[in-house]
Amino acid sequence: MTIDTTPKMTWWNRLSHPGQFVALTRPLILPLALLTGVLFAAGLWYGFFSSPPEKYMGDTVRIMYVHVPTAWLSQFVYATMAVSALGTLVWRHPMADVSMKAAAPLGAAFTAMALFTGSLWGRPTWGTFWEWDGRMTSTLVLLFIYLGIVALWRAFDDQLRAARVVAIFTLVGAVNIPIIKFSVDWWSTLHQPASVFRADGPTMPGEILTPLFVMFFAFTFLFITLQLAAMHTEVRRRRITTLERRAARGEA
Amino acid sequence: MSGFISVLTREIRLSLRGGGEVLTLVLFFVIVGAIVPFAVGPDKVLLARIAPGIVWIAAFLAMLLGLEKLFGPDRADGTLALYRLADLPLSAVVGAKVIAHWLTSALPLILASPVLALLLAMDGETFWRMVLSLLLGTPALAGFGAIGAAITVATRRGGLLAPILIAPLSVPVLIFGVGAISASGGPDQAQAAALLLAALSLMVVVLSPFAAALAVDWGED
Amino acid sequence: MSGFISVLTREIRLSLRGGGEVLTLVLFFVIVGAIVPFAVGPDKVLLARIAPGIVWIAAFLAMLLGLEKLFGPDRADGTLALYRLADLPLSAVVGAKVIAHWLTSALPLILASPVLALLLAMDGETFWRMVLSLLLGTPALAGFGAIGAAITVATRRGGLLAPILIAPLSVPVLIFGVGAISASGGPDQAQAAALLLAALSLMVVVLSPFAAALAVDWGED
Amino acid sequence: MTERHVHSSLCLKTFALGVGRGETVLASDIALCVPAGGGLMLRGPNGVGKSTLLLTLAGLLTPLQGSVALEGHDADFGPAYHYCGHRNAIRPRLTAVETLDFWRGINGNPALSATEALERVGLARQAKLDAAYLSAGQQRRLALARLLVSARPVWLLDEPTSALDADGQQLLAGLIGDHLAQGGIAVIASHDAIALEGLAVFALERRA
Amino acid sequence: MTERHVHSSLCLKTFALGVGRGETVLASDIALCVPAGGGLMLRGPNGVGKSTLLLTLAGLLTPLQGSVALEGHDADFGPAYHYCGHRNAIRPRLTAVETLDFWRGINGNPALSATEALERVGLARQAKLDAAYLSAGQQRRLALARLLVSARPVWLLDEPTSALDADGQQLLAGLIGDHLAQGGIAVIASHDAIALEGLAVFALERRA
Amino acid sequence: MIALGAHAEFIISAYAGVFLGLAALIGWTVLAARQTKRRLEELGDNQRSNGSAQ
Ligand code: HEM
Ligand SMILES: Nc1ncnc2c1ncn2[C@@H]1O[C@H](COP(=O)(O)OP(=O)(O)OP(=O)(O)O)[C@@H](O)[C@H]1O
Ligand SMILES: Nc1ncnc2c1ncn2[C@@H]1O[C@H](COP(=O)(O)OP(=O)(O)OP(=O)(O)O)[C@@H](O)[C@H]1O
Ligand SMILES: [Mg+2]
Ligand SMILES: [Mg+2]
Repeated sequence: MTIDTTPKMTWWNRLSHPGQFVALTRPLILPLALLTGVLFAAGLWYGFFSSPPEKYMGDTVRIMYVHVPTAWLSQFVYATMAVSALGTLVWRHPMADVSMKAAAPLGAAFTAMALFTGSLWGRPTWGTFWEWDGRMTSTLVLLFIYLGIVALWRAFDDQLRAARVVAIFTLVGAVNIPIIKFSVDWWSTLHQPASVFRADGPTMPGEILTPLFVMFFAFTFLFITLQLAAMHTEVRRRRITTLERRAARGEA
Repeated sequence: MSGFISVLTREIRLSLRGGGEVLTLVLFFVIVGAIVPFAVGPDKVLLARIAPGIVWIAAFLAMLLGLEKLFGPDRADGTLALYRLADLPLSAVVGAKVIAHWLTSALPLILASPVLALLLAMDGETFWRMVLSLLLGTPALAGFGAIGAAITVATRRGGLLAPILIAPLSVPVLIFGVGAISASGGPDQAQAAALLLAALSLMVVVLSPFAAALAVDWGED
Repeated sequence: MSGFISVLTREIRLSLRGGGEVLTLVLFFVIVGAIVPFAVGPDKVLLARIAPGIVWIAAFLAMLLGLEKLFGPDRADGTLALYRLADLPLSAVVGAKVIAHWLTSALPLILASPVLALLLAMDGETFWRMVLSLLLGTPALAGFGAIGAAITVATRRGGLLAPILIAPLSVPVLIFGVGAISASGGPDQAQAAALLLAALSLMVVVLSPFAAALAVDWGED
Repeated sequence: MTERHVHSSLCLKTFALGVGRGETVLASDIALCVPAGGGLMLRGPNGVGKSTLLLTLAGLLTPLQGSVALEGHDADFGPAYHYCGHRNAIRPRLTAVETLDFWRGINGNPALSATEALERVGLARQAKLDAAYLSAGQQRRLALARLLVSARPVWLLDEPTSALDADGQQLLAGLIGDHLAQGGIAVIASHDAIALEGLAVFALERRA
Repeated sequence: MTERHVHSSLCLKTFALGVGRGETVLASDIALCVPAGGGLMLRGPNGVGKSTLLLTLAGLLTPLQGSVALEGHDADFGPAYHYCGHRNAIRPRLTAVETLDFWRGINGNPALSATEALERVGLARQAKLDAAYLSAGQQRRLALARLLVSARPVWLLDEPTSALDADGQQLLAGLIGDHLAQGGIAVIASHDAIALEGLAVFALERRA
Repeated sequence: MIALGAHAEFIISAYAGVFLGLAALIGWTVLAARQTKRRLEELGDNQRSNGSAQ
């Protein structure tokens, strides 16, 4: 890291120092957590008490309030990881590694939830838990990529080395995911003309949009909170590794 | 250039002297093709319909088998560290390895594919489309394989990690590969798939040596 | 006995350490199963029909890819030579390794098989037959695998010789395994296949440690 | 160590032994006799067959001619040979102490505990470290510690000094000295000198 | 060797170099300066960080602090470092001569031919043998021959004497001597003595 | 609470599943944070900020 002395860059320098980063961002966690809690409460209230059943799907539309935010996050988290990967490779930002590592399990979890809620939604609307439909399938592939990244992180002993290698894979994945998405859509229409009914045709009424947006922000803020907390933990974990190695070698 | 040839000949030599490595791949390829009829029963129409898919799955899995050897032994005996000090850029070394990998693990499969075509009751025209599709698509698999192998070599465990990393990435190759064989979508679609496959292969083959070289360089210690 | 436990715990430790070999294995199994639909198309009836074959091929492959690690690293670092001088008979060492191999590479697959069943649109009854079939058949694969790995390591060929040796041997396992799942031949045939599978497994598991130990003993230098 | 590790009547003998690789005879008509408490240094230029001879003594290679016998050894005590070769038999992802515990488990005749053995070879501080992270000399020390966790009368050491520092060489001489003093036998192939009195020397020569 | 291999103005320098593994610093503030024709011995107990320092000099590990520079080296000549470590980078199923030809191909700046290099290290007779069948010392000689087939100004040798017989040690000293005489640089980590005049010594010490 | 119509079980299980998933995620994050903090204290970390070296 080159030392930049211009005053307006100091926050960047401070953020790139792990200890400083923790000190700077730790006070954010509690407010973020509270905000997330309020948003969830509001979202659930809107979702169950103030929004009517939808005219085609009935009450199952309420699954949307958890399905769409998680599905959206499944992609947003990957974008976060890809940007962090660039941060690792191009700018060599020390916190980028940490962010990349913290995001992977979160992304996997949100993707799994999107799949779960999607298939529970699919049963009453399409009559099946699983269909090899383009969007569902590419989400499944995304889950595999996430899990692969988690496995890759765990396979390395030295997390600093791991970061750069994982960053390469994350970026290769980032280039490839649009191609996968395209190919899967192409594939599903190739073999099976669209026979599935999709809800995204009619524009949604406001009573449905409100809870959707509130839940959407709730999930996003939850991700931000968890991501920050996980980053702090990871910083500490690295410190522990250093201290343990040092202890093993008999230095105080 | 002469360095590139050196790596290429070394790799090919090593895999030809290995005694039956190529044979193993071919055997595996054929076994996968032969097992499926047992699973689905002797329905020829059905077999012919899923034949393109089976061929591609068999080829894909067979290429996964050889991945471990791409960088693993070189790492273990210290050769990989010396590659990083070689005059030849690491990406060229990896490029030569990718080519050798394709020559020793994809080409034999393509040569053996008539056997599979026979077992799966493929007709003549489909057979030729299959050969073309394999020719166009396997380079992409080799390239992805190299990336996977390079990324996992520093973890010193190899085995199944590389396959699980690259299998999701290879989905487009499978889809377009099968699309380029099967006639169900009409000849236009088969041709479009073949073109997409070729484009994908080209991109992967050109970029993978650099990505893999970066991974090797940064992962090693 | 305590020596046997030592080998067992060492092997299990090695495969659990350093983050989820087992996770990788399970992922591999599921990914292979999930990738097949891309090749054969999203037709659920068809998928359900070839599901037994897919499951067995995925399991076979997952176990095959782990074989290299059975004796390869032990040979490379000199451990194998020391096993031959150990108090514990070599066949007991190999036996412990076979058990550990099954525990760490077959059992997780069986536990993960529900996911595959869901993806491949398997019905409940078929699912249970699949679990049974895997339980009965994978020990034979582990045993054959050990023999193959031992012969490979003895000939210093490494890599893919083991698969080539055991692939033909494993064909009956795969065929009976698939037979024990698929209902195409009626319940009687499935049951007969399951029985044959059990008999095969029993025989292989009992004999393979001795055969593999012999191969290791004769081959090492 | 306990009483039974004193093997006063032992004698490692070879009868017209011929050793080699494949069909190539490297040395023939070797008649060795190493009594209890005796140490033998194998010397000779690179590629002459020292390692081959050691492997043959250990029973890991079959003799091309003649035979090897360990007289006075009771087979009930289990295998008699400890072999320590070029390769250290150390696996990544097991700590030093786990590695030793494993060998102690399968080699029988337990002597020192793993921790004691590590202390003896100067690795007490590295006990919980992944064994692959040890330096070359530390790995060699770990390999030597393996000889200490199970008692066996005959030690066959192939270039045991390699990668050891001055301190380590002394340690090695001490270990071998103790072993011989207890009535053990040691055959050592090495190009370095070992600071121990009274070692016999057997020089292998290149065949014409 | 040809003219251009004489590197009279070379100098290998380190500036406040700190080396280590992961985040553990093993040695810091190392300020070395090895001029053309100079040889440097690294000494120190097992596990002190000699191999780590050599790897860092070679650029195979990144320095934790400071930097390494080879002054006076023209980058057009290609990489400047030959590293020869614990592992010999020898693959089964390639003969000795094929192995060398391969390294000659990818390392650039060809000097001796593979056969000449084999002769120089005393392996002429084993040229067509599978390299994995060579004895430990012969494999080490083959690894040294790799340094001869492509000319590079700086040799970094990690325990090059291991497994070498007396003859081999002399050979090694001769090779290093010739290399230094031509204006090369050598940094050698070894516990053994090397029979060469005028080698500087850098002793690494265990950190408190 | 309102009636959830014919497919109540799907809605409830979707929400329950997501709730469990989120609870697990939060629990895991908190637990990991606690553990690392405790371990750091055990090791007697001298850096107040709990950051990494230097
Ligand atoms: C396992 C099954 C499913 C998966 C993996 C899945 C995945 C996704 C994904 C990735 C998105 C895109 C989110 C974004 O815009 O960024 C999405 C959006 C959406 N999904 Fe699903 N989905 C599944 C099942 C369903 C079902 C069964 C329905 C309804 C019948 C449904 C309705 C919607 C709606 C309404 C949206 C938002 C509107 C849109 O972006 O077009 N999904 N889903
Ligand atoms: N890959 C690695 N990861 C982490 N630590 C390592 C690694 N390799 C070695 N170490 C540690 O670094 C220290 C120095 O090792 P190094 O190999 O440099 O020592 P050395 O001076 O060469 O010793 P020797 O004389 O035994 O060869 C050792 O204490 C070792 O435990
Ligand atoms: N596995 C093998 N197969 C065939 N020949 C071999 C094998 N290993 C070694 N040789 C040959 O046997 C001869 C003796 O090798 P050996 O390893 O016994 O020598 P050594 O005396 O130990 O030498 P060093 O001092 O170099 O260790 C060598 O010439 C070598 O080429
Ligand atoms: Mg030897
Ligand atoms: Mg060293």
